[in-house]
Amino acid sequence: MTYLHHVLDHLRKDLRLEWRSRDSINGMLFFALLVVVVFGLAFDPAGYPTTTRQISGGVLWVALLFASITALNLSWARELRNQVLEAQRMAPAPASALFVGKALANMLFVLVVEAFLAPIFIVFFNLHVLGNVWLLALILPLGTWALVVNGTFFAALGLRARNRELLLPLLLLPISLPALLAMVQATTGVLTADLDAIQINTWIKQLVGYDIIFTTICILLFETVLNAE
Amino acid sequence: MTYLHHVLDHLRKDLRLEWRSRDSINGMLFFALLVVVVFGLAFDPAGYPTTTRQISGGVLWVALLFASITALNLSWARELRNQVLEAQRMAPAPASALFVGKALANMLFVLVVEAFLAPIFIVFFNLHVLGNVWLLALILPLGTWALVVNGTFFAALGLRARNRELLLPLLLLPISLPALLAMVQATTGVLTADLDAIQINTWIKQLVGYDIIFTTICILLFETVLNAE
Amino acid sequence: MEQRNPTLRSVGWLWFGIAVAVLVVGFRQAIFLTPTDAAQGDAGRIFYYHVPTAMLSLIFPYLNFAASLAYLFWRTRDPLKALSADAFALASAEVAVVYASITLITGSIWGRVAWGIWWTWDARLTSMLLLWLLYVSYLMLRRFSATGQSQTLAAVLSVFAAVDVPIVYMSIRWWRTQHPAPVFGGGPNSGMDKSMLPAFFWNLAAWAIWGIFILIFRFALQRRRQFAEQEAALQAIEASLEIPQ
Amino acid sequence: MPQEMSTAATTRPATLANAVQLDSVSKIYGSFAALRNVSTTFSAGSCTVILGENGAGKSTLLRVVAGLINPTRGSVTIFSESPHQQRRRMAYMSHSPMLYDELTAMENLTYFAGLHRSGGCACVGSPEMALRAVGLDPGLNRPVGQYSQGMRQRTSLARVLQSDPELLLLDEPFSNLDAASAQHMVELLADFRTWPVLGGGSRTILMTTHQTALAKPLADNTLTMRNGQVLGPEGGE
Amino acid sequence: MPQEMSTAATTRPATLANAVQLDSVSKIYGSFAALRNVSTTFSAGSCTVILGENGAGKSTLLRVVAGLINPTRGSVTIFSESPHQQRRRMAYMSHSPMLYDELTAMENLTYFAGLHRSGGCACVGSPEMALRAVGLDPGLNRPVGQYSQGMRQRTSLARVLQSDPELLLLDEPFSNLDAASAQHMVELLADFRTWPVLGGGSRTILMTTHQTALAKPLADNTLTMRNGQVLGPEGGE
Ligand code: HEM
Ligand SMILES: Nc1ncnc2c1ncn2[C@@H]1O[C@H](COP(=O)(O)OP(=O)(O)OP(=O)(O)O)[C@@H](O)[C@H]1O
Ligand SMILES: Nc1ncnc2c1ncn2[C@@H]1O[C@H](COP(=O)(O)OP(=O)(O)OP(=O)(O)O)[C@@H](O)[C@H]1O
Ligand SMILES: [Mg+2]
Ligand SMILES: [Mg+2]
Repeated sequence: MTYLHHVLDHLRKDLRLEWRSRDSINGMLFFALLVVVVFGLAFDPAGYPTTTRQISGGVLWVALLFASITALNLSWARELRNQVLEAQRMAPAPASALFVGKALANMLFVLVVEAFLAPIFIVFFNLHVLGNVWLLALILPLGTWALVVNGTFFAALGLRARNRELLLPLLLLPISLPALLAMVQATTGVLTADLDAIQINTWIKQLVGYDIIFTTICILLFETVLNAE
Repeated sequence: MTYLHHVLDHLRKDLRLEWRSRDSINGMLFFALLVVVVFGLAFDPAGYPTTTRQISGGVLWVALLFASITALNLSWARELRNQVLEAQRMAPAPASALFVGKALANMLFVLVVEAFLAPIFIVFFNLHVLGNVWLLALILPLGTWALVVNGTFFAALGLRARNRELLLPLLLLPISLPALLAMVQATTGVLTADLDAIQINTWIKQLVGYDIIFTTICILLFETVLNAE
Repeated sequence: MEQRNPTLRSVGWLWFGIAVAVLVVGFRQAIFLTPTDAAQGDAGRIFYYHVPTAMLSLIFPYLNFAASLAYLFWRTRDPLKALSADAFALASAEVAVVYASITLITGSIWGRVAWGIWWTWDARLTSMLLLWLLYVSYLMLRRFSATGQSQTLAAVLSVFAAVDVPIVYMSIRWWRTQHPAPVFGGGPNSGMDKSMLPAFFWNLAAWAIWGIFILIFRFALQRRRQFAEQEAALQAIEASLEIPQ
Repeated sequence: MPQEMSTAATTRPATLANAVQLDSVSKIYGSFAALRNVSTTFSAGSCTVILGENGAGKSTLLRVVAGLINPTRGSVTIFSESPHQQRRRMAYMSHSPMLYDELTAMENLTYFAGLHRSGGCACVGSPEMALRAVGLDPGLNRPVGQYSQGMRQRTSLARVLQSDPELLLLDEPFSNLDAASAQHMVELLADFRTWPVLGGGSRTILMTTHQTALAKPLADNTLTMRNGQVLGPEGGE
Repeated sequence: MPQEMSTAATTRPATLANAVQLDSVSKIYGSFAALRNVSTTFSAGSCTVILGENGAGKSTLLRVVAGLINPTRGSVTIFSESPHQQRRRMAYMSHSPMLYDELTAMENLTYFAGLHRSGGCACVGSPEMALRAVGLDPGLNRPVGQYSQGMRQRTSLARVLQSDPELLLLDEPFSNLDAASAQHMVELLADFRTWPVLGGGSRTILMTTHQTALAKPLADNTLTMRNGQVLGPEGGE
């Protein structure tokens, strides 16, 4: 129970910090939008509707991935600013509560961005979803959590490195590639209706497994990372 | 002449700083590679060779764009570290020399990355260039300069903003969209041989025009940006 | 220090000599003694380099994983042991990257000959590439982080990487694959021709011996670096202790 | 928490227990020894001021005691346990404020108080009281980022005081403060030492500073460091 | 550049020319006035120490003089021209070192010397001499990032001295320095004032500090600021 209280404390603090500035969310949103536009320009969606449907799952996730990478870095940079992180390390509260709180906060931010982005994306790429739309409501959060939980962890891991901004993608991308693969395949499967229910199911199950495994590892190892001098 | 000396001084300093750590180049290289792999996984190039050829111009430029954004930010972050920037502002040397020196250094870094990336890209996307390959040797540097000159400028513009890392893409992407469009179209045109020589020519001319115009504007306005409190 | 020890040094040289000798024998077997493959011609001989390095490059990551776990375990309990575990982790990661690179390069050369393309996003190939990427990012982390913290962080990353590798295998099992099916323990048609066996095993042994050699060599080098650092610090401490207070 | 003047060093009953004990502690950065074989103890209830030139290792010593960095060799015990286990009883204030710029002083303090709670409610410290004690208005509705440096330093002090620490570590608390603010802070610290401890212990203070004159009235002992070693009058023994 | 002791304030012939002139200068951040209608002059050849509590506007004043920030209202003239045009003749040292951590002291200084040249060759300052003057070894082959704080501060001083400025602006040059290093820096500055100027002018120093005692022997005038206004004995008139 105390643990839960701590998590909520951290979560509330992060939400409040974000609310005061709204930098991360606005930035992510605009960035994701720009990526979508760049892809729109680069690929000419109107010309080839089938091609578009094939690639749009990939585009969506790539846009979200890059948008969230910057925001994830920011979320820890805040802790670094006045060396607040040292205060966190000195506090008797469990370190992993800090991690869980921040991951939840980041999850919320990215979900908000997705909620805005999805309709724009559909309009821009002129998409008609051929498969079962409701599956997307399952795939999106699962995929987002996979990105966010690892991203939060690796942003913390690279916190005291020389070039933080550069390091996060270098660590996060290789680790998340299997999850990315599953998300893209599942999303594209739903969009094009190319995959049957069983195949999509398999991808979703993998995503769930990935989420569970990595959340556990992150929580277990976070204290070590935080206290590595 | 003195101006040229100043530019060379700045260029030499930036190259030396990079040489001491080699962080930017290594990071960019690995990052660009990762982006290519992410796209490879997301779009499955082997399955659809024609689609691949259509999108690979876009993918190449988007990968370079993302890779260079981080490196561009880093290149100014160095000046910010011990408030060296204030020393630069106090120096009697012309401010635009600093800009030109840094843009040239960044150009070199991105070109090195391109030289490594191009063969890898061709292998991974299994590309057969259908058009005139040598045109690429013209398009790549022109496009790179368009990215780098604006990127260096806008990284300087966002230097004292609260969330530097987030700001640069937000400023750079909209401004570079026309150049990006030209690069992507010209590159895709060469790869697919869909465009005839005259069309490609037009795109290249546009790129040259864009480069000249924006280089001029950047040089003229840089001092203002540097001294904007 | 182990490297200063003359017997160990001569054992090292001996091992090196054996590695070179076996590599030469393997080369002779593979290139001159084995009959040319009917289907693939001389290009098929890449097999003797591709498959052994591929098999070995799947082993080194686990050495790295084990060493990293040992590091995390000993980190606070016995810092000296932890340091040697860390040196071993670094060495095995580097060897893993080298072997994975060889696999990727030989594989794509073979692919160019056999399939006409350098690369395809097939399950085997992709998973190998991911393995390579994971350990390159491990080395990158070690480069980027400041001294003192890199070991712990790298060990943590290694745990993630080791967990990721099986997931990669799982997640892309469903992709259609262009890469040949496993030779050993596959279907009824698996297994290789008798004439190929000696060359294959000579090369497998050669690459294993060679891999262990560079692993230990790299380990010793890293240990020596660690000792030098410690010694410098110790000397600094001792020198200052001699100053009368 | 009245702010009476009690600047003069109050002579306290010498408690035998050691608050902090360092056993041949060394800290090595790369090949540079920031701390060299430091063995010293600080007895509970004392106030020790650590002096020394730049780079002598004062901050490093404090951070080792705080458990923020692990010594390369040697051991540190706080109240006979590892620093990690005694976090609840100590507080550390460095020269940077360790506060969120976007939150107000009250929000900051409430948040940090929450980190110290062990049950359901955050009742360990009381942010308002701590803020009043340092002479700030708890109702002030401005984010800390807009405070002046002196106000920020005071808020930071309130942050460490509210957790009611038995061992207080201060790293150059007076640097960048003007004379009046610094004097005020000295008085506050003297006052803090007189606060009763719940379990019946006493308050220990360990601080570094370059402004010897300011710290003198507070100090029971002073300690001089040079080149990572403790010279000078040994403290607390 | 001999390092003789010349700490005592050398009484110089009062040159009539004003090195710096501020005319009802105000600087407003958002709705906060950091400088309020400051009018003052600093005569050439004088050494002025600016005192004042935290947030009084000392640094802001210095940065306005340096031309790093433009005043919201009022005008600043340096040697009868705008600060921007007189960059060649002045140098500014803030509390952060303004050096590249990755380069050695010599590389840093050579680079900055290059920024000051007007012809083909970088012959304005001479980095070696400046480094020797501040008591550092020009051959030292370590990046500045690995220097101790005192060494970094000295390198920073060498950076400003090598450009041979007539107007030297120092923002808290002694903060974070131990007593010996600070004393050394005071001597250097006193020495600097005696260097001859090429064109036949004199050296003007403007500095802020909290350590009054240290700066006293140097100062011809002191100036106190409060709330963005100049109180105290007006300097230079
Ligand atoms: C870049 C391309 C390639 C990569 C990354 C790659 C990777 C691998 C890997 C990881 C193994 C597994 C070793 C084991 O399971 O113990 C393997 C085995 C093998 N590869 Fe490749 N390979 C590539 C291209 C090729 C090509 C083009 C061929 C032939 C047409 C080929 C033929 C084989 C064979 C026959 C085996 C042994 C099968 C087994 O025992 O599992 N590979 N390769
Ligand atoms: N993270 C680090 N990496 C390398 N060296 C370090 C690190 N932290 C401190 N040092 C070195 O250790 C020495 C002691 O540093 P410390 O900060 O403890 O000095 P200090 O006594 O607090 O000095 P000051 O009065 O300037 O604050 C310095 O020489 C410093 O360069
Ligand atoms: N960029 C800025 N934005 C908003 N307010 C600022 C800014 N820079 C300074 N101020 C405010 O202007 C006032 C004067 O600041 P200044 O740095 O000049 O003080 P100071 O006298 O140098 O104090 P200290 O002794 O602490 O260095 C302070 O209240 C500060 O908060
Ligand atoms: Mg210190
Ligand atoms: Mg100031």
